Amino acid sequence: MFDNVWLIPILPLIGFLINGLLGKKIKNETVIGGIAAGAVLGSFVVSCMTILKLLSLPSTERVAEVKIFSWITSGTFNADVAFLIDPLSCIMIMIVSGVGFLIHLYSIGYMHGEEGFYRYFAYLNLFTFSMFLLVLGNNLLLMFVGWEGVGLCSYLLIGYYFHKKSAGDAGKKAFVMNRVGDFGFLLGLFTLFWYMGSTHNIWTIRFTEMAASSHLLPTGGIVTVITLCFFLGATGKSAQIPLYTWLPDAMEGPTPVSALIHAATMVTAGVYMIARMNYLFIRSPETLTVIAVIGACTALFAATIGTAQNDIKRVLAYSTVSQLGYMFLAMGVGAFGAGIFHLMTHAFFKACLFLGSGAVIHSMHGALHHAHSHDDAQDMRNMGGLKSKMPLTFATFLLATIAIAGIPGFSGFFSKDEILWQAFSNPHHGNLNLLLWGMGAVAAGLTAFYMFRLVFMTFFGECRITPKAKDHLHESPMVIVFPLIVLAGLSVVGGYIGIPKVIGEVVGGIPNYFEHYLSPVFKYSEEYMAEHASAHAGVHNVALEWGLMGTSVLIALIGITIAYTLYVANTGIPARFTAAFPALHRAVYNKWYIDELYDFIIVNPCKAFGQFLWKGFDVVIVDGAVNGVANTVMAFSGLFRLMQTGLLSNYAWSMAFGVVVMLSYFILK
Amino acid sequence: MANLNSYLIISAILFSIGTVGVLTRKNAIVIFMCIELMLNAVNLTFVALSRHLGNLDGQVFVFFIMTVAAAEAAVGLALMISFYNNKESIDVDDVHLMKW
Amino acid sequence: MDMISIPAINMTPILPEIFLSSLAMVLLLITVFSPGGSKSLLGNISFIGIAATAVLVGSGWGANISSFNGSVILDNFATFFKMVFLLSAGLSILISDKYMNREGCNHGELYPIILFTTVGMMLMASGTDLMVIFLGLEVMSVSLYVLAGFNRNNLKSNEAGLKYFLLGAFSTGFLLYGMALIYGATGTTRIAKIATIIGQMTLPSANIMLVAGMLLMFTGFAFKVAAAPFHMWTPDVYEGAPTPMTAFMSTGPKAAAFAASLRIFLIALPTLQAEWGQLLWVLAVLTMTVGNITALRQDNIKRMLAYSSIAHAGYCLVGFAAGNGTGTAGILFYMLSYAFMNIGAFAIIILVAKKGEPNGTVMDLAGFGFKHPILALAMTIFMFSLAGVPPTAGFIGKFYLFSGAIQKGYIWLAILGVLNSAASVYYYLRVIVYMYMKEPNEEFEWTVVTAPVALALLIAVAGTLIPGVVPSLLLELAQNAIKLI
Amino acid sequence: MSNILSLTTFLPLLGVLLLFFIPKENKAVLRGLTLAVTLVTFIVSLLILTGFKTNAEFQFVENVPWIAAGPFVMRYNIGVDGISLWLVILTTFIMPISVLSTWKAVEEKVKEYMICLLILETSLIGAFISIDMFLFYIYWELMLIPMYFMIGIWGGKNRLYATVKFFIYTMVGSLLMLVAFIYLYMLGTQAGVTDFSVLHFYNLKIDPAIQVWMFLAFALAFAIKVPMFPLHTWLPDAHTEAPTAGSVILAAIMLKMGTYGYVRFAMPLFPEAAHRFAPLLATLAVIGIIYAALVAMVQEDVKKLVAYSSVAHLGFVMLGLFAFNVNGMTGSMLQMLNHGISTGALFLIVGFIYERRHTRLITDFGGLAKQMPIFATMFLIVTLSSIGVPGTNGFAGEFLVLLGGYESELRWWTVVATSGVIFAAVYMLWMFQRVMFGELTNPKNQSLLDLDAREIAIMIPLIVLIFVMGVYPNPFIEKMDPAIKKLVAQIRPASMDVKKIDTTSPAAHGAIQSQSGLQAPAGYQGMSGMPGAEQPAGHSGTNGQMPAGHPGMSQDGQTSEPAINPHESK
Repeated sequence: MFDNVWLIPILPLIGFLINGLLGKKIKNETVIGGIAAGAVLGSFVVSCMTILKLLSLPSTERVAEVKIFSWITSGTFNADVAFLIDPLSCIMIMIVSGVGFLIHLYSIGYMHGEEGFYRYFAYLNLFTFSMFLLVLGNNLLLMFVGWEGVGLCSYLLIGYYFHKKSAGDAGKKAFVMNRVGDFGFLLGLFTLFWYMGSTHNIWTIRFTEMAASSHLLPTGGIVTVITLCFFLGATGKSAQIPLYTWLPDAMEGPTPVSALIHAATMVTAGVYMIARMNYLFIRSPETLTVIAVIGACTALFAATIGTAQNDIKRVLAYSTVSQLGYMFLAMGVGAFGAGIFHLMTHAFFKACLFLGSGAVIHSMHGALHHAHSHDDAQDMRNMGGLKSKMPLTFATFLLATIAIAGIPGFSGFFSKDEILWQAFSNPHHGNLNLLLWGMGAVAAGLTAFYMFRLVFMTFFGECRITPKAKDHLHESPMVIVFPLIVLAGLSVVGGYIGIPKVIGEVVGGIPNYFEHYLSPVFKYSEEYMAEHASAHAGVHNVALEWGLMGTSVLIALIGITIAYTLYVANTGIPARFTAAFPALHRAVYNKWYIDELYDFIIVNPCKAFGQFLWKGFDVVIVDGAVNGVANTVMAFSGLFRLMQTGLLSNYAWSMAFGVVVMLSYFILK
Repeated sequence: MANLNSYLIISAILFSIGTVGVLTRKNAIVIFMCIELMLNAVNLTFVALSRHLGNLDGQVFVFFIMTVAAAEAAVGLALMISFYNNKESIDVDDVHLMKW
Repeated sequence: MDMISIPAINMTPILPEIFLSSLAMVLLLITVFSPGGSKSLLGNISFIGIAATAVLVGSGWGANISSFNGSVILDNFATFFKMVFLLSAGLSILISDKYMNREGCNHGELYPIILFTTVGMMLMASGTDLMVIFLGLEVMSVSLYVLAGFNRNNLKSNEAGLKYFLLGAFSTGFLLYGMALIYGATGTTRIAKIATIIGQMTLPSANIMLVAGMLLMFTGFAFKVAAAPFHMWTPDVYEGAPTPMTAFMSTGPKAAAFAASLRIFLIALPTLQAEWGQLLWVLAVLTMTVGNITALRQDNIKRMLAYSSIAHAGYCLVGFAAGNGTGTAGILFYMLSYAFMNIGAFAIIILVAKKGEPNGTVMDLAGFGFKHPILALAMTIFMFSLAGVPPTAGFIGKFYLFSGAIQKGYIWLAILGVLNSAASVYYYLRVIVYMYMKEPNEEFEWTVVTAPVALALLIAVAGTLIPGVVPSLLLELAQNAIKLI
Repeated sequence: MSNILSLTTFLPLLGVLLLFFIPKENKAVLRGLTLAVTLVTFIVSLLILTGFKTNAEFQFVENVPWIAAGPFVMRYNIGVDGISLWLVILTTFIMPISVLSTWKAVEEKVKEYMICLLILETSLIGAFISIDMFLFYIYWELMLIPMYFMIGIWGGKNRLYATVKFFIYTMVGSLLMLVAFIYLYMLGTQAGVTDFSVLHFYNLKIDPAIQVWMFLAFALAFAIKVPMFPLHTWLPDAHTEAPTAGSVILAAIMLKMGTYGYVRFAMPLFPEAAHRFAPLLATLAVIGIIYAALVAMVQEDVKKLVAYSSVAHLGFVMLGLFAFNVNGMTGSMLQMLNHGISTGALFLIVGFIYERRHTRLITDFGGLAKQMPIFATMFLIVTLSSIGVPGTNGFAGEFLVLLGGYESELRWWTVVATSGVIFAAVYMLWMFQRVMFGELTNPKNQSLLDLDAREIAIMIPLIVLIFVMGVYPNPFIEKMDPAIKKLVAQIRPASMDVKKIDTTSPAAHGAIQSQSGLQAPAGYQGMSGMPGAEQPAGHSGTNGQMPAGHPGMSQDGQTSEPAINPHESK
């Protein structure tokens, strides 16, 4: 049925191998880029075929597994390299291959002339491969392979400009923080495996088997432990509090990388993982609460930081963190479908935004380079007025911005609104719901504010670089612009496959296709919820839903208005505001000093402790004990030597002494 | 006849005197004489025991001891002489070239 | 009046002794009558004589003949030890010539005296009467005094001879007194009879005369094997004596003392094993520890080997303390292997040393490893064997010694033994460190390896390595030898 | 081909004989010959692999008399089973690489060096294939000698201290083990054991109280070799000072000797004691993982860092072993191979830059990636493998270890150990970053040459294996699986249910015990009163329900972990 699904991951792997091993010899950028992009395009085609095939099946039969080979078999444990085809994985491979292809294409233009061009594309293909493994893997371990693999590629690509120390640092930070998450992932895996095995004799890590036996799991208790562990994994990968700090730093990588890895695909892996194991998470109200709260906090917190950043990519990075917070909020309130929906729309508009910013940076960089200026090409304070210079970029960027801001009619609106409504109305968190909704709504307002601040600072007003450089600003080539257009288009229309029920009813009974499509995946959760429905009661009030929708749109509009006021109409205010509240601004600008805090409470103590263990414990105590024994023996050696006086009478005394002691012991005994 | 124990005690005392002499005296020849004293104490023991036990083994032993002592004396004195040739002393405290 | 009838005496058991003594006397006569003659010739003759004796002794394997009214015996135990003595003497003779020539004291008397020493040792091994053992001991000792002081123009040699003589005679006093007391307690000097009589005692360990006799007699042997605290003479005498004689002294006489004491303790005094086992336990630990620990800080290589020799006596005492088949067979095997490896090591020292500085230090060996790779390899093998690292004879020997103790239940003794062994590794390795891992201080003089020395080294290496890899034959022989007593 | 094992073992020794006849000036021939000999040995060893039948038995067994004297019978008894098979192959595989690795670095005393290498190979292979315990011990000690020389003669500045420390450290442990060996044999003879073959002793029912002491003696010796915290301090010194090949062999093979010793001897011989000390050893293993990682993090010398990383890796191996289940053991065995390959490769990498720059200080480097791209790629791959990134070999082993540990009673230990994966990433990547990334500031580094053909040729096989074992570890697991299952069954002691404890043998022990001071209470009951003793009662009864290979670990009442053990309340 899905026999050729193995092509999806294998094509990028082949691309990786060709470019990685021979890229240096090929040299021709078109060939290298063509191989890489072609491989992903191939995957995209196969993905399309796969999803079409899947859709042709009745919705109850939309699950298939394709085993490639048996990977690790030991004792009770078995993990195959096998792929799981179901609606969820299909939507993910569509996103990964589709957006991935566009970004590959874009990269050909963006990375033109870079040293290590082949290396870049090799890594990018490797990333795509890993991402496919992650989403297609039919068991936790294979998912973990992809999970680690994307982390690795992220590390490599962040550190692409390895001669910059900050790039190396950022890569390492990303990897290590991801590892902290992996620690949780592994523990979750172990606990689940051990628990199911030892209590029910079901030794499995296969998703389908786990789902089928999920009814054996209790509510709360061990499941809370398992899910919290997995959630720790998700926070690492998806940059949630407390492990979010690596993502803004990850902007050291080339911009298309940020678009692909740190916006559209990899960082959403955590969301995917939770959705994949929704039947677990739904069984632990505690974990859901934790996820929802952390998601909401992240959404709000990152948004605040986003308002004060001047680096265009950093704004987008914090925006990503914030949006991921939304997705987790969705997961936390049990709105798995909505979360995945937002994941998809976010992939469209955030990829578009990143690529757009990349086009801007690319252009700025070229211009500044020509003008021999050392100004920062990514600093928005150097930009301004670019809309005339780069009209296509501006147009696409604006569309995507509107989408993210949640203006009705654009994709972001549908997905975000669905989440906010679920946050308010879900049956899981009781009184907390209002707070969750409130945080989400405020974050939405902040999002609208900082995104439009970005647009205004970049594209409106006067250009702030030297006139000489200004002349060199120009629109990007087609290979760059084309992906922007496609993504912008998707940002606009992508939301219509998942129109919320209330709206759908109004405009003529359009169902929420997306939710329908995904519902087999969340079957077990729904069954669980149905069983426990009496215990929880959600809110179902159409009028209220409309009201809340209106409120959030209003908040977004307010945000836009403020941004317009501050950065277009009355540009003096921000400076005055900063002057009025210097401490606040400094705190926000410096990201609330979270990095410093981590350094202070974790990194430095670890290093100091390591130093102590080495210089103090290893050398002084352990080796000291060893050498101490040796030295003591040696000291005795010196002592014994001195007893050997060379004087005959002493020797005779020694003998006599020996005789006397012997005799007296044995005779007096 | 004095009983066996008297002989044994006498010889033990002689042996001890010899031992103490070895331990305290510094002149090599005197030390050697003290050793001879010890050997003679042994001889006395043997003879007394032989007499007491009524067999001759002990007395035969004494002959051997005396013979051996003579041989030892010959070699020992030769060694002392050759030491004296080099060091012009037979004080054992001067025998300290090798130590530690 | 009865005629004194001379009983029929079977001379077979002492035939080798008679042969060697005769040879020694002939050699003495040769030296007397041809004072300027080649001393190497004497050496060669005595080596051949020793080889011939070895054949003679070896042909007696398996026999069990008691003679001289039970005073001497020819059994496998005696034969095994005699082979050890002959080996020790033979190897020492092989390495003597070069040394003595260099030091200018190649007097012809050397070889006969070595042969006499050997005769003494052989008597000790085959004697079954305290008297014979005493005589053998004295023949050996008196000859050794001479050998220790043989380089009579050298003050150190003088000192060594004098010290050894005075202390040796002193210890003889104790030995004899012990024998006298045992005689008093049992009324006989025949070992077998002593055993019978003690066997009839109700509580031999309460017999003060017997116990004191045993202790005093043991003192005498402990002195010869250099067991602490009767070991103090060893380093000084070994250092001062001519190196080949040190090699000889550290192997043959030590083995002889073990032979005699094993026979006495195992045959005559098995009923007192609780007592002497305890005693030997303590002495073994003391001896190993003192020997090894003191050796750690010795730079003088001869002195270092002297302390090492004390330690090795300690290892053997471990087997002795166990007193069982495994342990005692271990002693036999060990004494044989020790003869090979220790004389081999001394042979190298002789080759390395320069005239007038016969007491090389470990530092003198710096860079030796790559100047004379074959000699250094030999030395390495000896050192590893002394340290008890497989696959060498030294390891197998220690294995059996400690096994004996473990079999007996003396676990702690074995543990202390192996810990000592581990400590000893340091100073043996130090030699290797200097040979291979330090740059030479000065250029070496070319060391001429004479044929006899080469032969000695060859035998020593073979004797160290082969029993290390295939020890079966020798172990079986040792087992057989110990079976009879 | 019945004596193919002997052939593999002694081929290198044959090479030594050949080397003797080659003049020492002829360095190229010396090197070439050694390489040829090691390669031939490798090829011959592959015949073992191909001829190996996947079952739990020893194969290619050769058993001929060797020593028989007194109470002892030693036989030349060798064979491979699933446990030793891969270690033998690993040894023969690493050796040609080691020879190549110091092709240029060792310019002096080449002949002696090559002789050392070959003797080392013989002793390593010999130790892995010995069934006779005495034979094992001989090889075990023998291998110290060439390594001692390799460090001492061709090592770095502080080599004398390092090599003597290495030798004596190891010696102390192994001599104590020797005492236990002998004692064990004595016990065996009383139970009718006729020779030193370890197989006889597996069936011996030894009084647990005596087991404790013997286990400790064995464990100490092997722990020093592994090395486990806190007996690890010889390792950084030895590694740092050793020449590249020495480090490679030391890390790749010799350390495995310690863990192999646990698998082959310490654990199956003394199962009760092994179980009793599992918490202690697991604690040390876990401390080792974290401790070594923290210490590695602050190292200034690349080689020392790698050495400490070894300690951490072997901590995982030990943890897996003491999980006492198939997953943990399989993981440990895999991890042994993985560590051999990755850490071996890391030492090679360090060797490459040391040969070029004659320094190993991290601060002397930086930005090498620009100058040496091939090197950078390989270094990266090896680093990732050492971290245990999935897809590389390091992952499967580490994962199974942790999984096994988690299934066993060592759950909390495993949780802590799992955090080791974070630290591994920290110190390895930080090192990698400081060496390879950043600006190429140091002028001395600006003229560095990338790897040459020889160096690439050394690395390629390792890198291929890194991926092969990472992507498809099953063939490796399959071969060892039956042996591991059997082992797990063996280690699952009879005392798991208390009544089966053999009470007949203590009577036979009496003779030995009475004087040894190890007065053992008769039977097993004495154990339960001791601190830390397991509660055997908890094990009985439910074992039957467990699937094969899971010796009822999780059945034990986990008093210390209320949160995570829901079935406890049943």
